[in-house]
Formats: sequence, structure tokens, C-alpha cells
Amino acid sequence: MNPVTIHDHECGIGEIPGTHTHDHGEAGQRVDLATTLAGVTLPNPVLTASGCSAAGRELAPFMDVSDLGAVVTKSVMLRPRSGRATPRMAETPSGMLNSIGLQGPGIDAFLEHDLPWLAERGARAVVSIAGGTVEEFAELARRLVGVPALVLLEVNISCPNVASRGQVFACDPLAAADVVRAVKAEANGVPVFAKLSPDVTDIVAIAQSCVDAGADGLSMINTLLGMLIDTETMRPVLAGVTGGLSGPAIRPVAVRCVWQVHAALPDVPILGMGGILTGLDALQFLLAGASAVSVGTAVFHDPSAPTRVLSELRAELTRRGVRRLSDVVGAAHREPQR
Amino acid sequence: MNPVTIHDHECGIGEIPGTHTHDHGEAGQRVDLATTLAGVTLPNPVLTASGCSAAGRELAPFMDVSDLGAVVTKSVMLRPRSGRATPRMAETPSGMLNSIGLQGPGIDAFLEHDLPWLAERGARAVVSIAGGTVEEFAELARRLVGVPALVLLEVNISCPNVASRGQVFACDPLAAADVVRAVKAEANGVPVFAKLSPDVTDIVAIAQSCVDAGADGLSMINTLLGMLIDTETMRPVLAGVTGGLSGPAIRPVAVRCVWQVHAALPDVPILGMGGILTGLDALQFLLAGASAVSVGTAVFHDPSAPTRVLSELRAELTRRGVRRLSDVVGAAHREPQR
Amino acid sequence: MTGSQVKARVVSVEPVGAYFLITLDAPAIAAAVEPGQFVAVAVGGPDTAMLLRRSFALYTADPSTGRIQIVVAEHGRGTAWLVRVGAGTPLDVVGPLGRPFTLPAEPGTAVLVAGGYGSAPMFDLARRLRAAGSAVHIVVGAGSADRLFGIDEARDVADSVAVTTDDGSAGVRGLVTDAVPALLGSPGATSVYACGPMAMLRAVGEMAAVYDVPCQVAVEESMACGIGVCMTCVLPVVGVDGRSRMVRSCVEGPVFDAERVRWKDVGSLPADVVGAGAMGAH
Amino acid sequence: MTGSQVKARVVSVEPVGAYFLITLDAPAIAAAVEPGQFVAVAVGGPDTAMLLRRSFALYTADPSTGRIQIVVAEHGRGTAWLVRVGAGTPLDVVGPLGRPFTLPAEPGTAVLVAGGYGSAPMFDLARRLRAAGSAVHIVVGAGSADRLFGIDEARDVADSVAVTTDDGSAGVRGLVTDAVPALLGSPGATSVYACGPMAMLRAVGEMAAVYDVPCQVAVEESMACGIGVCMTCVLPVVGVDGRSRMVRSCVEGPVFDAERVRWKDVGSLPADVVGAGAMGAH
Ligand SMILES: Cc1cc2nc3c(=O)[nH]c(=O)nc-3n(C[C@H](O)[C@H](O)[C@H](O)COP(=O)(O)OP(=O)(O)OC[C@H]3O[C@@H](n4cnc5c(N)ncnc54)[C@H](O)[C@@H]3O)c2cc1C
Ligand SMILES: Cc1cc2nc3c(=O)[nH]c(=O)nc-3n(C[C@H](O)[C@H](O)[C@H](O)COP(=O)(O)OP(=O)(O)OC[C@H]3O[C@@H](n4cnc5c(N)ncnc54)[C@H](O)[C@@H]3O)c2cc1C
Ligand SMILES: Cc1cc2nc3c(=O)[nH]c(=O)nc-3n(C[C@H](O)[C@H](O)[C@H](O)COP(=O)(O)O)c2cc1C
Ligand SMILES: Cc1cc2nc3c(=O)[nH]c(=O)nc-3n(C[C@H](O)[C@H](O)[C@H](O)COP(=O)(O)O)c2cc1C
Ligand code: FES
Ligand code: FES
Repeated sequence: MNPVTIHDHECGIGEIPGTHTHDHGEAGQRVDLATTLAGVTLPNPVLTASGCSAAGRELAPFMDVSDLGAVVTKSVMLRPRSGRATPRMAETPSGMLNSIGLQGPGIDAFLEHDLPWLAERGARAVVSIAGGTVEEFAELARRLVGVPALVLLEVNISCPNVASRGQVFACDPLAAADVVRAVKAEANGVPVFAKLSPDVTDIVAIAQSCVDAGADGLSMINTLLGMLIDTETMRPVLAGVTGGLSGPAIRPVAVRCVWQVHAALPDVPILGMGGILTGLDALQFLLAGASAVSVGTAVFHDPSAPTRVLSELRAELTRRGVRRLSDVVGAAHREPQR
Repeated sequence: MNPVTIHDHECGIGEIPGTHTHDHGEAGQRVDLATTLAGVTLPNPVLTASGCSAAGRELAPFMDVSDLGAVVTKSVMLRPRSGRATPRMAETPSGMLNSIGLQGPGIDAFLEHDLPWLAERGARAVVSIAGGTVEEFAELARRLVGVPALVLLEVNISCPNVASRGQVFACDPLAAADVVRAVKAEANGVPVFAKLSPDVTDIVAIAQSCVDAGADGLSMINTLLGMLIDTETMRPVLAGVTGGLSGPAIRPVAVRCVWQVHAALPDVPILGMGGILTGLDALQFLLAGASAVSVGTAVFHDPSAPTRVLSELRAELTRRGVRRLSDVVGAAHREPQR
Repeated sequence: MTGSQVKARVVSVEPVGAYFLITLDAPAIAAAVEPGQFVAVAVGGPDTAMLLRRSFALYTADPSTGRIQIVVAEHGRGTAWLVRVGAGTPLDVVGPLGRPFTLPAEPGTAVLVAGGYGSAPMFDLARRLRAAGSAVHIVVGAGSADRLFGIDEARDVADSVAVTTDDGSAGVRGLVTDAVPALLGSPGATSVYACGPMAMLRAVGEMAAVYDVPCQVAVEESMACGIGVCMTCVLPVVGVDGRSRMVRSCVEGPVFDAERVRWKDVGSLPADVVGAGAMGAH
Repeated sequence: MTGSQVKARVVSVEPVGAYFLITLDAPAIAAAVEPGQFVAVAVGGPDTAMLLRRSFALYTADPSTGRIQIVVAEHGRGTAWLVRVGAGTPLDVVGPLGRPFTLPAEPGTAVLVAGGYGSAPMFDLARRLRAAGSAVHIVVGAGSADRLFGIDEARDVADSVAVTTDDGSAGVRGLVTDAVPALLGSPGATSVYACGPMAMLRAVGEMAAVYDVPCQVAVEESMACGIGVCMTCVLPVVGVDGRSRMVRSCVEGPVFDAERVRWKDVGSLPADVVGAGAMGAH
């Protein structure tokens, strides 16, 4: 009846046998964490998030990046980009704002320096691409197909569309579909995931539009547009005025987006993200319908977060006696068995 | 250069005279906190938020509600409503989810028991109204116009539109405008504020549409749609599955919405809200363009929050040497004077 | 009914079995407590991500020392913080809150049933009942011995004390409700009071109904505000007019007449509740 | 360059003037520190709303005791928590991070300029410079006497110490930079090291350029991650190829050659920075 079953713990009255799953299962057999995203099998469902772990190299002191499901690299563009002026970030309650402006070396340097490092270590790379025009996205896909380590393309459509007075691709079903279609045409079998923005009236409509255009899966969510005003200077804190809100603060919005899209499109694989700090947070996304998750801002709080989340998730699933990861994917949509 | 000017404090080098506003102004004269919302002058800009202080009576042990700018009452509907099943709430990082389902006594009981209590105490009431059809909204306005204490109508268009398969009025510019127009037609000079949802692709478009339909001002923001999954039961926590996210977690989104709408419609008064916990939080909304603010979820954390926010705001403005509240409204949009 | 908001200094936090006994300096609250009332405590300290207060039944309140005590079971994040708070820390506490147990108009025989930390409000209640001339029988149950709170004190304040544990580690092995029918039947109980888990309250209420003894229960619903403004803590309760309403357990409870609570409908929305019809539309 | 992540037990938190000297048990970090490096500390405890680590220059690091020390000025919420943390608390600390000061290839005369808590990394640097045969002159400045850190220790590790305060409460009244030209000029300084506020670093860098003395500065940019993954801590720096880039101060700094930092462009985006052209488009 209550959201939590504290009563059962407090005095044992009315206890229903088998509800105390968290006391059992320690002796349970090891859960099979392998997951499949549009035909790509990953050893486990915990990935980094684009823009939150660079291209993986800086995490090396804290983990073996090949232990992760995959490394999702920072969105790369065709040309080198300086990013915006500083300040580029601000802390907010249980979250942060960023306005980096997609600083990056451009695709040439990325292919020369970044991907090979991941390939040498046997890590899997999900490469996130970003462009200002549909053609830029297509060109990036062309350059990437076939390079070692690449297992999946994530299309960051949450960037402004040059042709459309800066409106973000992900906020317009047609523009989003155009990008997906163009990338898909170049992808040569590499699965293409469209990364959606939560800042839309109807995320299911955007999701549907991307899938209709050929997206093999969906990554969600990107940051929410937010801002902070410095009450001393009386001006916006960020040089870019607005920025993207991430971290645990947005987790309920992210879980809701995954839930809605999985409910509408149950066969479309989802890479879920937004505020994941712990293994139980990751489990929420899986239960809502994600087949894998990205750990983003948590890395700034705890550089070993991705592997910690993975081991916590393993422990939690083991405790629940879960055998295969796929058994929990989307399970919150099903009526409980008991 | 840095987001914070700690350097100046640490060793005094490079200090610019006059930048330390926060050390001066203690002796400043009392700031005039009066604010005007579409012709209605309130003694100060701190209000409660709809649904977070019932009809004010329960706050009596903690404050004199007539000290507030106004009491915004819980959205009232024509008929009594039971609200949803429990659980109706869940705590989230720096926020909470609620799915009350607009439980309330209906307009008759509201007029008989709730408004008179406020009127007797000399408190000002902003009455929030909600309906499932345009006609219900109009009928509510008709019933309310002319009753004592009422100073303003807040139209909660973030509720599902019966005619439109449950789509929320606030997510559709045309439906939102229909409601505003109908209420305005009955309002007989009482200013009408439309309360906007942040869950839209383009909040400025909705704002414009409401203003074109006759809204005298805008309240923003309502909650963000979110959800939480119980990782023990593996089911949604809330009986209503999804719920509204509120509290400090959403403050950056709220400030951004106020900023965007004020930038586009600088002459439209805004009642700002979303995660205000302190006087400085309130100041952020004023600087972004709000002429007054509502304190919502903070009341659950601290029942005296509205009056505390008010006194903190007064102190902060005094410290900055601000004379009139209107001097800071929207000030973050202007280049600094110095 | 609604109390005051105070900064209450932590006097001490002492482990008692599986629980923690927290003593606070809170004269404004201690002055006016009746058994069954509760306090709502802000947790997590400055810059916490935990926004909502946690509610705890008042165990003792001494107007002469200005101190109050609560019995806290470590459950989730908020209580994990609370049971580790250092002496001297100022806690933001609102109370006393809620409707207390009401004493019978006439002296008689009262049966008090408590599950786990649900015994906290029972001692003061027992004392007041006895002071008003009633005989008091207490039944306390818990999962295990370490989750029984205040057995010795129960012996001081009651005419008889029955103890049960699920695992038999203290008292009689079994559920607290096993011990109730005997007390209701033979000496002729005239009132029943219960505090504990919902399932227990329901069972006790149903037993009392069988024996036609008035029964008051203190329920424990999830509360966001504790002061009656948020409407999160509701449950379906039958009013004096015979109609059911979703009623706030923080201000109209936490103590209810057991026969008025629609136990099997808690957590759902019965169609005959006032205003349920208006829900269908939107 | 990037360090390890440890649970460092707080040994003590001691007020020192306006600052707090925090001593931590962190053998893995203490083993490998060079002057100018920093640590990133998680603040706020469990369930905090503060997500980002706070960075602090290492003051001491003793491989034999396994202890490190930082000097913390209470500034906002995070440091307010940190300076009140109890002894014994385990802190999550990542370090040592960042590029340290580099010692000159040849012994010479080093001038070390510190503003406020910016003196923290200077003592170890001075010791190493002297051990390598250099003469060391230290200039320390602050707003007031209580914001001077380690003057006595400076006297132990340097050949001369000059002290300035804005208010004249200790040493010479004036800015720390007032004392620098004299040191650069007459004895013929061969290297300058500076740590403190940005305006001071810039001024020192410009003076060093006038005297054509190589100058290293430790900058303090807002950092979200501290380990090089987030790109928040950048500033425009001229590379060896003569082209300017937005460079991460956490991994490519915090120590930079002063002449390479484009001081007047910090906080803006100069059009000639690599990749700035690509920004216009979107
Ligand atoms: C009127 C009343 C009296 C109570 N008296 C006592 C008491 O004397 N001793 C005691 O140990 N506990 C008591 N409780 C339960 C206590 O409030 C919860 O154990 C506590 O809120 C759990 O908080 P948490 O942060 O540890 O758990 P979390 O699960 O992290 O809490 C998350 C949210 O759920 C709510 N919640 C979780 N469990 C409960 C619960 N059982 N009841 C209500 N809300 C819950 C919390 O308040 C919080 O808002 C009482 C509750 C109520 C409503
Ligand atoms: C490399 C480096 C070394 C430092 N060494 C020291 C030191 O030895 N002693 C010391 O007292 N302080 C030092 N600082 C500054 C210290 O990190 C800030 O004072 C601290 O982060 C402020 O946190 P807060 O929570 O108190 O302030 P808040 O204003 O609440 O912080 C909000 C956010 O802004 C960031 N921030 C605020 N001020 C600064 C600042 N001055 N520099 C960088 N980020 C800031 C915080 O890290 C946080 O993310 C150093 C900073 C850097 C980058
Ligand atoms: C500093 C920062 C940089 C980011 N850069 C990118 C990016 O380049 N491409 C992208 O698709 N998402 C980017 N994101 C969004 C994250 O990948 C992620 O979608 C979002 O932050 C929500 O997850 P989180 O709360 O776990 O961080 C960035 C987020 C942050 C905080
Ligand atoms: C429990 C609860 C009930 C609410 N009920 C209403 C309502 O009836 N009408 C309305 O317009 N907004 C309602 N809101 C939204 C608030 O008025 C406010 O817009 C939102 O919570 C953001 O502000 P906050 O973060 O300060 O709470 C409710 C919010 C909460 C938390
Ligand atoms: S807890 Fe808010 S109304 Fe009861
Ligand atoms: S602080 Fe994240 S890259 Fe430097």
C-alpha cells in the first residue's frame, strides 16, 4: 500500500513470504549482464555518456575502459571547435549546467588520436556525432564507418540547425528525421541511435519520427535547457547565458521519457541516461525500458562512477535472483508476477 | 573572469571599488517591495504557489498570511474531486514528484469556506482555476468574479483537455488560447494569468498565444512531468505512474523559462516559480523578469518558507542598495551599469 | 492542532535495540503534546538533496524539562542521517502535529496494541488512561526481540503486558494480533488503541469490530508536508455523514476510528468516494 | 598526471588565521605529489545536493606519514561544509592532479609570489628549488594579516620574505605586486613562480616579461571534473606552434607559462583561437 514496505521490516507483521528479495539471493548465481543494442552485443549495459568522459583516455587511472559496455565519446564535429567562452558551468541543486559549445578537435584528430587509443585497449566505442547541417552529419558518418573500435553511431541531434535559424534538430520531427536518414544512408550497417532532447512537447512523436527515418535505436535524454543568474553581478552566470541541465536533478524526467517511448515503441532499443549515480538508478532506467545506460555527470562527482555503477547493478540484480539482464528490461511496464 | 569573485576576497588584490556590494548597504534605507501585476498592486512580491499551501489556513500557525504578497490557492474545479489513489508523492534528488490529481472540494465549498477565511484576515487571494473543458474554466471565472479577497485569477492550463484525448491545454497554443479567451470574457476586469507548463518545445510560442488571447500575465512554471520506479517492487512508485517534478531541482529550468518569455514579451508581467527556497532564489526570478514569485514545494520543507523568503529578499535587496523592487525586475537582461 | 516550528538541539542519540532513542530540546513542542501526535523533522542538513520532512510519533514530551523524545528505526536515507546526527546539532522540527488519541468519556478497560516502534506513543497514552481510572492492557509485538521497544516501561504503566515476536526471540512466538482476541473477549475491553503497520491496524480494527469495542488507530501514510497543505497523505475514510472521502492523515489523523478507515481500499480510489466521479473525465 | 581516488580520513581541521588547515590520511596521494598539483574533494556527504568536487592546492604531502594538507578558505557552500567536517570523517579525494611547477634546468634565483591561500604550494616549491641550488625570494600578500598563510614557514624556506597587506595590518601596506619589481630587477631573478588571484598572476606575468624572466603561474579556473573530461576549466593559451587554443587548466595546467596565457582574453572567445571560426555557424 505504501511506497515502501517499511512495515514489514519493522515488526514482521503481515509479512508476505518472498517479498524480502533483498535479503536473499546473495548466494544467487552470477547474472548474465550482456545486452544487445540493435544487433550489437555488449558485455554489460553500463556505458559512459557523450561529453562526460571525453574519449575515455582520462578515465584510465580509475578503470579499465574495456570493462565498460562501451565508451560513448564526446560529440565530434567535422572541424575543430573552440567551444564557448567561460564560465561554462555552474552547480545547481543535485545537478549542474554546462555550456561547453561542443569543444573538440574535429574528426581528423579524433580518428588519428582518440579512437585508436580505445581500439588498442579492446574497448568498444559508441561515437557521437554532431553537425550544423544534415550534410555534416552524413559526412561524419562516412568518415567513421569501418574504423576500429566503432560499434555504434550516436547522432547528437540536440544541436542547433544552421538552416533553421538555430532551432535544435531534436526539437523538430522533420529535421530530426532528415539527419537520421542521411546518417543511416552512410552507416553501412553500423547501428544508428538518435539522441533525443527532453525539451519537447511530445518526445514520442520525435522518437517515432527518428525510427521511421531509420534510427536503429534511441539515446535519451540529453540535457534540459536551464539557466542560473548570479545574484551578485545580477547577470547570467554562464557566458553562453543558458546551458544544459544534467545530473540527478533531471533523473525523474529522464526515466519518464524512457518509459513513455518504450511504452509506445517497445521494440526500439533505448540507451537511457540522465542523472544516474548508482546501480539502483541504472536499474530504474532498465526497468523503464532501456537496454543499456550511460553514466554522465556522475563522473565529475566520482571518476570511477561507470565501473562502480556496473558493480552495484550486478550486485542488485544478483540479490534479486535475476538471471539475464533482458529479464528486467522494461519490466516496470508489466504487472508483477506475484 | 571567474563565475565567483573569490580572489577579491582572498587577498584584496585587483579589487575594484564598489564591487563588494554585499558589504555595503546594511545602512541602506528600506527597500520598497511593492509590485504591480497587471494593475494589481501587491505589498510585496512573495506569494504562495497553487497546490502547495491549500487555501492558506494551514499556514496560520507559521505566519500571518496577510503579510504575503498574496495567497495563491490550490486549483479549484467546479465539482468536488477525490484526487488520485496513493502513493501520490515521492522524494527525488532536490525535488519531489506529486500526482495529487487536483483533489479539492469544488467551487461551492471553496467559496463558502476557503475564500472568506482569507478575506477576513485581509489577505489577498490569487485563485487558481482548473477545468477539463473550456466551458468549465469560464464557469469558474463567472462564479469567482467579485468575491471578496480575489485580486487575480490564475488559470491552470496544465490539466488534461477532455476534448483532446487528454492532451494538456498548456501544451497546445490553440487550446491554451481558447481557455484564456473564455476566462477573460468572464473576468470582468480581474486580471487573468495563464500558468504555463515547461514541458513544451517552445514556451515563448505558448506565452505569445495566451497573451494574444487576452492573458494579462503569465505564471510559470508548473511542474515537469517525471517518474520514479521502485527498484524493489519493480513498478512505478506513484499510483498515477507519472507525476509532476517540483523543487530546487527544476529551478534552472524555471529561471530559463522566465528569462526567455521576458526577453520575448518584456511588457507582460510574470509570476515566477519553480524551486524557490531562499530570498536569493527569489531574486534570480526577479532578475530574469518576474514581477513576483510563488514559493511552492519549499513549504513542505519549511512551513514558514514564504515569509522567510520575503525577509531574506528584503535583506538582500537592502544590502545591494536597491530602492524599488521594479529596479531589479528583468535587470539580468540589461548590461551592468558599472 | 498544528504545532510550532523550532530549532531543537539534539541532546542525545542512543541505540535501543534495533532503534535509536533521540532526545531533543524543544520546549515549545514539549509544552503541548498529546499521545498519538507526531513531529516532522527536516533531515540531511544544509545543502541536502532531501527536501521532505520525516515524521515520527512522540514518545515522551516533558514540559518541565522542555525535552521531547522520538524512537527512530533506520530505514532509508533520511533516517540514516538522523540516527547519526551529533549531539548539539540544531534540528528543524515542526510539532506537535496531528489529532491525538482521545480518552474514553468513562473509565473502563483499554487494550493498547503496538507493533515495532508503534509502541512509542503508547506509554503516555497508558499513563493518561490509568490516571483517568481505566485499566490498561498492553500487547507489544515485533519481528524479533531487538525490535520490541519499551517492554519494561510497559510493565510500569499497564496492568498486563503481552509480548510476541515473529521469531520467538522474546515473548510468545507469533503475531501481535494473536494476543488480542483474548483481551477483547473475557474482561470486556471498552476501548482499543493501536499503532503499528497498516496490516496490523486493519487486523486489530476488525477484531475490535467483532467484539464491538471502539478502536482508534494511528496510521502511517507517506507525508510530504505534515501540516495539511499538500494532499499526499490521504486515505479513504467514512465520514459521519456516511460518505467516504480521501482524508488527510496528517491533520485529520494520524489517529482515526478504525471502523471509519476503508482498509481494503487504502492505496486505491473507490468509486464511491466523494469526488471520484469527477476523476474519470480527466 | 592524473592521480588516484581514495577515501582519505580527516586527521584534523585547524583554523589558521582566516583559513583552515585540513590534514588528511591519504598515502596513495602523499606518495607522489609535486608542488603546484592539487586535489579534488567531494563535499557535502551522502545525499548532498552538491555534485561537483572542490579543488585545493596541496600544501604538504609527506610520503613517510602518508598525510597531505590543504589550506581552505571558507567561500561558499562546499567549503562551508568542508571546514566543519569532523575528524575521522572519510573524504573522497582524487589526486594529485594537474601539471606541477617545473624546476629550472640550472640553479639560479627564484622569485615566488603568492596571494592569500596561494602561498600553499610555495613552501614545498621553495624547498625543492633550494635543494637544487637556487636562491629563493618569497613575496606574500593578502587583504589583511589573517589572510597571510605561512609567513614563518616562508622565512624558513626562503632567503628573503616580503609581506604586503592591503590594509597594512601586516608587512607593507599595498599589493603583493608592488614588491615584485625590485626582486626581479636588481639581483637578476632567473625564474618567477606565482599562485593567487587571476589579476595578480597577470600582473606578475607582465612584470616578468618586462624583465624577460620566465614565469610560471598556477591558475584557478572553475572546474567540474578536475580530471580532463568535461572541458569547463579552459582558458585561451598560446601553444608552441604559436596558435591559441582553449586549454584545460586541470590537466594541461593549473601551472602555465605566464607568457602563453592570453590574460585579457580569459573569459572571452578570441576570434583567432583554434576552432573559434566553427562557432559562428551554430
Ligand atoms: C505519522 C507518522 C509517524 C511515524 N512515526 C515513526 C516513529 O515513531 N518511528 C519511526 O522510526 N518511524 C516513524 N514513521 C515512519 C518514518 O516517517 C519513516 O520511516 C521515515 O520517513 C523514512 O524516511 P527515510 O528517509 O529513512 O526513508 P526513505 O525511504 O529514503 O524516504 C523517502 C520518502 O518516503 C517517506 N517514507 C518512507 N517510509 C515511510 C513510512 N514508513 N511512513 C511515512 N513516510 C515514509 C519519507 O518520509 C520520505 O519522504 C512515522 C511516519 C508517520 C507518517
Ligand atoms: C586548481 C585550484 C586550486 C585551488 N586551491 C585552493 C586552495 O588551496 N585553497 C582554497 O581555499 N581554495 C582553492 N581553490 C578554490 C576552491 O576550489 C574554491 O574556493 C571552492 O571550489 C569554492 O567552493 P564553494 O562550494 O565554497 O563555493 P561555491 O561558490 O558554492 O561553489 C560553486 C561552484 O563554483 C566553483 N568555484 C567557486 N569558486 C571557485 C574558485 N575560486 N575556483 C574554482 N572554482 C570555484 C566550485 O568548485 C563549485 O563548483 C582552488 C581552485 C582551483 C581550481
Ligand atoms: C559537460 C557536459 C558535456 C556534454 N556534452 C555532450 C555532447 O557532446 N554530446 C551529447 O550528446 N551529450 C552531451 N552531454 C549530455 C550527456 O551526454 C547526457 O545526455 C546528459 O548529461 C544527461 O546525463 P547525466 O545526467 O548522466 O549527465 C554533455 C553533458 C555534460 C554535463
Ligand atoms: C503537491 C503539489 C501540488 C500542486 N498543485 C498545483 C495545482 O493545484 N495547481 C497548479 O497550478 N499548480 C500546482 N502545483 C505546482 C506548483 O504550483 C508550482 O508551479 C510548482 O510546484 C513549481 O514550484 P515549486 O518548485 O516552488 O513547487 C503543485 C505542486 C505540488 C508540489
Ligand atoms: S502530509 Fe501534506 S496534507 Fe498531509
Ligand atoms: S575540470 Fe573538467 S576538463 Fe578540466
